Amino acid sequence: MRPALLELLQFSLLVALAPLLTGLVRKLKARLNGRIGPGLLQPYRDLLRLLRKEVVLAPNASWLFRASPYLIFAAIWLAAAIVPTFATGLALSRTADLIALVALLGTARFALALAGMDVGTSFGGIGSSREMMIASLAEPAMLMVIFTVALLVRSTSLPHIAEYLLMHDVGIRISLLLGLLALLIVAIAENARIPVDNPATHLELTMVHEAMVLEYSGRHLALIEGAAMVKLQLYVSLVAAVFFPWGLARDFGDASAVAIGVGLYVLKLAFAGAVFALFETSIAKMRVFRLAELLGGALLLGLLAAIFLYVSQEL
Amino acid sequence: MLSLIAAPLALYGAASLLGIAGGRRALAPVYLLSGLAAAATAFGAARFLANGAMPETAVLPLGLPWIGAHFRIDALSAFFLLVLGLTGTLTSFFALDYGRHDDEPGRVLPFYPAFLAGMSLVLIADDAFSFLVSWESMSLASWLLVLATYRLAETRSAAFLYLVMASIGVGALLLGFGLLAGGGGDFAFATLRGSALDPWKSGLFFALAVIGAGSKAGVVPLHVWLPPAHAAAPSHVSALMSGVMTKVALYGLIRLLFDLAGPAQWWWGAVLLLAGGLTALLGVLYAVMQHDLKRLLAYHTVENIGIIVIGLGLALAFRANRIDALAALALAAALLHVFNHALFKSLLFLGSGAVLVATHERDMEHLGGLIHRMPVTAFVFLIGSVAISALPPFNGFVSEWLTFQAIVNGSLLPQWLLKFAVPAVGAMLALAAALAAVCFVKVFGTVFLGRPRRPPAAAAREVGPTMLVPMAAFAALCALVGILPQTVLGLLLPVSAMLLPDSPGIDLSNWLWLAPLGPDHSSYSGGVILLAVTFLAALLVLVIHRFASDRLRRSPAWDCGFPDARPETQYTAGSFAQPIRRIFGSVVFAARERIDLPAPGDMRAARLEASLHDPVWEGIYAPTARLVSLLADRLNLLQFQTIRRYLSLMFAALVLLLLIVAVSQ
Amino acid sequence: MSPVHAILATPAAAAVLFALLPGYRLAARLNVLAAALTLAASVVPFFARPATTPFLLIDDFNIYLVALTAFVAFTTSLFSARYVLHEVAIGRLPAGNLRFYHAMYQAFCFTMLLALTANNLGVLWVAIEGATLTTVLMVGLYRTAEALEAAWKYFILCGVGIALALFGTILIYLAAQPVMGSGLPAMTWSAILPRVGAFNPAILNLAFVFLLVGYGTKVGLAPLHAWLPDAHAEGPTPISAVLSGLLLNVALYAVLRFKMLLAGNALAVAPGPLMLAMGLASLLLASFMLYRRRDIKRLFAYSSIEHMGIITFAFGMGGALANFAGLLHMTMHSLTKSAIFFAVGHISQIKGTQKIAEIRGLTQSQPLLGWALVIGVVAIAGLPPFGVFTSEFLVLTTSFARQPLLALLVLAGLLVGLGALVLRLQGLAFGAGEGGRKASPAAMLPLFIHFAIVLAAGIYLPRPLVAWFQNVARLLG
Amino acid sequence: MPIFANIAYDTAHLLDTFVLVLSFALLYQRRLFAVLTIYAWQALCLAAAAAWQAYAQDAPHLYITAAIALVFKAIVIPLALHRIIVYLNIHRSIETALGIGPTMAVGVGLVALSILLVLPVTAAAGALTRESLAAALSVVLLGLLMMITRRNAVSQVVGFMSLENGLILAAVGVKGMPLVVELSIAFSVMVAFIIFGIFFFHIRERFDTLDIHDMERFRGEER
Repeated sequence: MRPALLELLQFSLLVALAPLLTGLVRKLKARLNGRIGPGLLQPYRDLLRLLRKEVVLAPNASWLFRASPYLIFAAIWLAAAIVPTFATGLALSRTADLIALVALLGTARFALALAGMDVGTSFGGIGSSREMMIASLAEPAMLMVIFTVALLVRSTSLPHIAEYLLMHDVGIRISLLLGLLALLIVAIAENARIPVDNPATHLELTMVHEAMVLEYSGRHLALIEGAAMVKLQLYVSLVAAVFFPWGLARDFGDASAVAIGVGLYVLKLAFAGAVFALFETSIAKMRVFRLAELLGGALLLGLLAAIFLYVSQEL
Repeated sequence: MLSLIAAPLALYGAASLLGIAGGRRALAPVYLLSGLAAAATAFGAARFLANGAMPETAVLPLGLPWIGAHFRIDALSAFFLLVLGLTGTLTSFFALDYGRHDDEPGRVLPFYPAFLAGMSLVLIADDAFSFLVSWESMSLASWLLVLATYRLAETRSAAFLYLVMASIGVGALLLGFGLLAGGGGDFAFATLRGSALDPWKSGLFFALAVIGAGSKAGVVPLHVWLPPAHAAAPSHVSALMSGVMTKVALYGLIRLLFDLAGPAQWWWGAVLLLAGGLTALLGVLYAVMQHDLKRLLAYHTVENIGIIVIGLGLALAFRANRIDALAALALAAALLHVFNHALFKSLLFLGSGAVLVATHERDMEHLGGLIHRMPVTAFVFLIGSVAISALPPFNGFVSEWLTFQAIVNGSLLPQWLLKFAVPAVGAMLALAAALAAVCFVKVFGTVFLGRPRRPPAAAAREVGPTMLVPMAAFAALCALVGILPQTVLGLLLPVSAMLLPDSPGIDLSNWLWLAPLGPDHSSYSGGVILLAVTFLAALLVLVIHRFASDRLRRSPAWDCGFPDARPETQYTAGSFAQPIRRIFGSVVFAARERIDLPAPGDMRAARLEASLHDPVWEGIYAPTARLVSLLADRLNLLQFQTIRRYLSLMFAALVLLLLIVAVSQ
Repeated sequence: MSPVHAILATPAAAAVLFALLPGYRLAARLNVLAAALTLAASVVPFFARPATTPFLLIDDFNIYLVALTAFVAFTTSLFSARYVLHEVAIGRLPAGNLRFYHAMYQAFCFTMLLALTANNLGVLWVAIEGATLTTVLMVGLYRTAEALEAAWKYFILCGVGIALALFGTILIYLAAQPVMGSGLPAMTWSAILPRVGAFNPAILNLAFVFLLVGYGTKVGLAPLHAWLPDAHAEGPTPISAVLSGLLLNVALYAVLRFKMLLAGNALAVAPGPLMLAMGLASLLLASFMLYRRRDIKRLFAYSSIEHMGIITFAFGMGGALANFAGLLHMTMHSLTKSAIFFAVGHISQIKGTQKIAEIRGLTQSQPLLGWALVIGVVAIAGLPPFGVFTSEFLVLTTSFARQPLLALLVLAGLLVGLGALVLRLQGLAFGAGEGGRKASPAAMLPLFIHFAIVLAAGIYLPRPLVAWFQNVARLLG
Repeated sequence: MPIFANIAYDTAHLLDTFVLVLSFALLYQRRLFAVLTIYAWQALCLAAAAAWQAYAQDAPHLYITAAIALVFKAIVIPLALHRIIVYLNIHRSIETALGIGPTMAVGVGLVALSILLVLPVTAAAGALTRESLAAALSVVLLGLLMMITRRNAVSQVVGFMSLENGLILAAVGVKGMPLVVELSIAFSVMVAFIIFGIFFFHIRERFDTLDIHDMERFRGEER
């Protein structure tokens, strides 16, 4: 009974907090830019408004175009639910290890990119093409990070990693730092944040994610926006679970542990939001083809991390 | 004796004769017989594996008179027979309708069953001679099948390249066997197994085996023949060539390296790993650059062969270091990928065949919007695309996931070279997988989505059920294996028990969660993912449609306010691949782009020219060809001498020999 | 009279008869009949091995070569019957020449059979010289400038070769004489073979060099091969068939006999290396030459050189397996190559040209003929499931275990040659075909008989044949 | 009787040497008729050698060989060639591919080679055969050398025939060689063929072209 409840908590926590995180980032950015900015709850309002609007569909949009938003949201939601947020060892967490998690996000992206191609406009094509290009570089980097951790923990399943890092004092390893750096770059790329992409841009030629979803409207758009928010939160909780696993509840027996876990989780989110805002206000967007270097760099960081780990293990 | 395979072989023979005799009229019976035979093979092989796979052998008084022709069926060959049978059945079924669209079925019918028979024989041959005879017969049959479209000059050059490369491979294998037999006349595998080579010779044998089997499987840099040949053949044949023949080649590799070669040396694993990584990466990069649907698929075959070879390399490396549990894992990953690739690659080739029948187009730049006109084909092709892109919940991902599981444990290998090679190869593999996803977004997006770019695409019609059913079956299998991989992995246990006797084999205790190294290690469940996603999606649909809105209006695309653009303005495959071409192509293919932008007011059309160079071809094959041609020219002068000169040659030869004798005594 | 006499008498008598017989149609038929009789006679020794006389001998080595020769001569006469009639019909060959042609055909068969069954070095030499003279006349049969030039070249080169061979023969006698005493026995195979160990090795070496160069010229080993392509290309196709299929074998048979002698003498130089070198040279040279051929008959003539190279290499390598392979390859090559020349004959008659560039798309325009050519080339290129593959398999596997580098060279040569053949084949057999009449299935009979045998041999070798081969392989050392 | 044996040996040796020297003379000679004459002399010496061997080994059949050599080689063939030269009015002077000097040098080298080769032939073979073998071998090689260094058809034929003389020399030199007659007859047939060919093809200059100019066409293959 209790595990089921906790799962439910996990799922609902995600949908509940994701827009808040986005809202927080926007608010802080606005503040840092010297604007007042919209309220923290603005994202909720946007989503609800979109949900209530009717969908305007291009004449030759296929079933794939209409099905994608639901699939994407579901997939990302599930993926996010697999990452430990406030507690490890939830029932579903066995469903996929880190690799499968990345792949599940890949499926969602696959669907989104296809949707971008479906209507047959040039902007959709640009969006999909660039999105896939970025992903094709980000995924290997991500996997390199996973290797690094896996080499340490001998497992790629998140609960194991988190618990291992909680139990053992691995100390500050160079490789772990490199891994963290790589993972952050990947997170930025995957979530279409500055400097890779600008979620708030309205200049078509610079759009990546926005261009891809250009033809979406109404509830579909809402789902896709929502999915993006959940995904951002997913990465935050991923970084948290792997590198800052403090306070994750391990026995579901006492409610206090759970409560602490949730509390700490919210704090972690807030901190991450602040970091994002600071980072994004401090730098400008890159040209699309500079990304290759950035992400290639991430890939190399990952590889380096793995190799450093070998060395440190052998010596 | 081998009743499992005898009957199918007889059927193939009958079908082939029918094909020779009947010509076009024999189409239905030939494909029915072949399908029947293949089905029998699959059924028999599956039962054989399920019943513990006790090896059966037979010796016929054929082949080399003093040893006869040995045949043997064991777990390994049975597994590949299963792959062969399964694919062959559905492909033959597909061909019942598709075959009628060949321009000269008379040139396909006799060789199609012969091709299947040849592959089956390779899988059961148990002595070097019969093995090579069957191997080359398989090549010959497929060569003739490729030549079915002999009217096109490009087909002829493809066929030529194919046969020559195949023969080079056979040559290498032949020398390898010669090494094992050590100049003796006994080529039975049973004897060769016993032959203990010194390290140097066994290394040479390894090299020969990799060249021989690799050239048939399409391992870079021996892959050059594969894309043109597979693209030129009729689609149902392409499906067999890509789906099965390359696997038969890998069977040869496994048989030689895991079974005959004796104890492995660790560096074999390293070589295979790097070769595999290179193959996977280059293969997929070539594919992204391609706009010919069938060539693109063929290049993906190269990529997947690379992935399998990586698995085999890991298995060898672990085996050489006596880490048998992980060796079993890597082997299982490789073999499962063999199975999976056979499924989705056949599905995709059949799909391309359906598109070909409907539109007579292979160039993706002329297609588009087929999802509306060929909904079923589109749907199954989508499943195939997701599967080959190694995305859950389909089968392609499971095998790659297993490979990754083996890779993350690569740190247990003692040798430093391997320690560093494994993560590097892991990165290559990840990159390859990601690029495969890029490539198939491109394929599905340009062929099936968007709007038709040319009239034939607009006029396309869905193909008949005879073609749809096999494709659907393949798609269903892709899903099934993706959700319950344990079913196939279970059949693999006897194989690893045979090749790695002292390994426990992978853990399949849990039917829902796949945890190959035991419950306290990484786990994955395609089934749960599928269920959860479907449930959540359904929930979302219900909630949103119930409480928010379900209204919907059709109106022209927004497209940032551009008025209804013509289909030509759609993003093409070329433009889709452009970022990749710029990032990787410039390095690997020396890709260059020349943009010619007319000045304002100049009515000239703007042009963008992209040029690619194939490093392998221009680095290895072109020079070789030039060398041969040069030598031919030089030596050819001998044809145009006067009798006196010829006499002088004779005189010179005589005096030389006399001198040799004078010196030697 | 023993079967050997029958084997020899039949063609000899036929030759005389045809020289007198005016009507060429009748002669063409009788030619087949005579060949059939010879074939029948050549089978007898398998059941009743005739006694060895000072001049004639049938042993395990030549018994199957005699049968093979008679057989190919028979099938060729079948092919030739149609061929020459057509040549006369199109006026390429004056009817008068046919009398001469048939007489010479039988005379040629006689000389070859004599060379095979000769128990005496001198007789062997005379027979091979006779074979040369008869074939020279046949090569020149068309009286075109090309034909005469080819015949003349053939004659001069082989004449010199023959002369050298004679010197070698004399030397052998010189070596034998002290041991065996003067007189016939010292020139008799069956007599000297057992006692060769006592001969003077120095003279044997000298003799072998002359015999290798002399008879090697007729085998067509590089660099003595120059006569071969033109002689094949310019003569009537049936003659090309017997030249490639039989004469080369007979000459090689002579070389092997002498190799046997040397193998019997411990102190003499090993003949192996010399044969390896010449075989390899022929193989490599021919395989590259194939690429530049424009004339279809020259193409296959060079492929004959290539295969003679392989066979010589195999025997040079020595050892039970390699020798076995060599013998098998001799058989397979003569069957396949003569069949190919049958096909080529039909093709050039139908298309009215021998230029490769002007022949294409045969499988489309003449399916039967086209596919026959495909089978033939696939077989001769050494691809399974044909018999040639078996022998090449054995040659390569055994030699790689002993001489890796040489084996690699052989493999390279084979692959280069295969490339050329396949390239030409695809042009000839596939691609857009033009019209032209269909060849009658009956005319195809000889071809398909040969192919059937070659295919069968690739899959199953009958025990007795294997036993002979193995026995001879042992003798060859 | 040793003396007699010595005489037998010396005479045989002497005749062999004549034959050898005459081959050199053939190599040296530049004028066509002179070449014929020298050839006739060589044939004559050969006949003498054969006859002597017939007497020495008392092998009567060698007398036949001698007779053939005398009649056919020393008389008929030279005359026939003479007629042909006149009839086809062939150039009377010889065009050499290799200068006389170098040719002679090579010739000497060849003689050295043949001696080198025959030396290991132990005494078992007998001094007689040993010497005559060396001579015969040199004659054969010199004949071949002449064939490839002369451009004129006739002189090439002569080269071929002197090569044959070497063969016969060897044949008669060895003790009790059977079939010598048959072999020499068979060979003469071939020689006859060549001469017939020259006559038949009207070969004026070089028998490797038959006076036909564009040769590539005749190889059936344009380069």
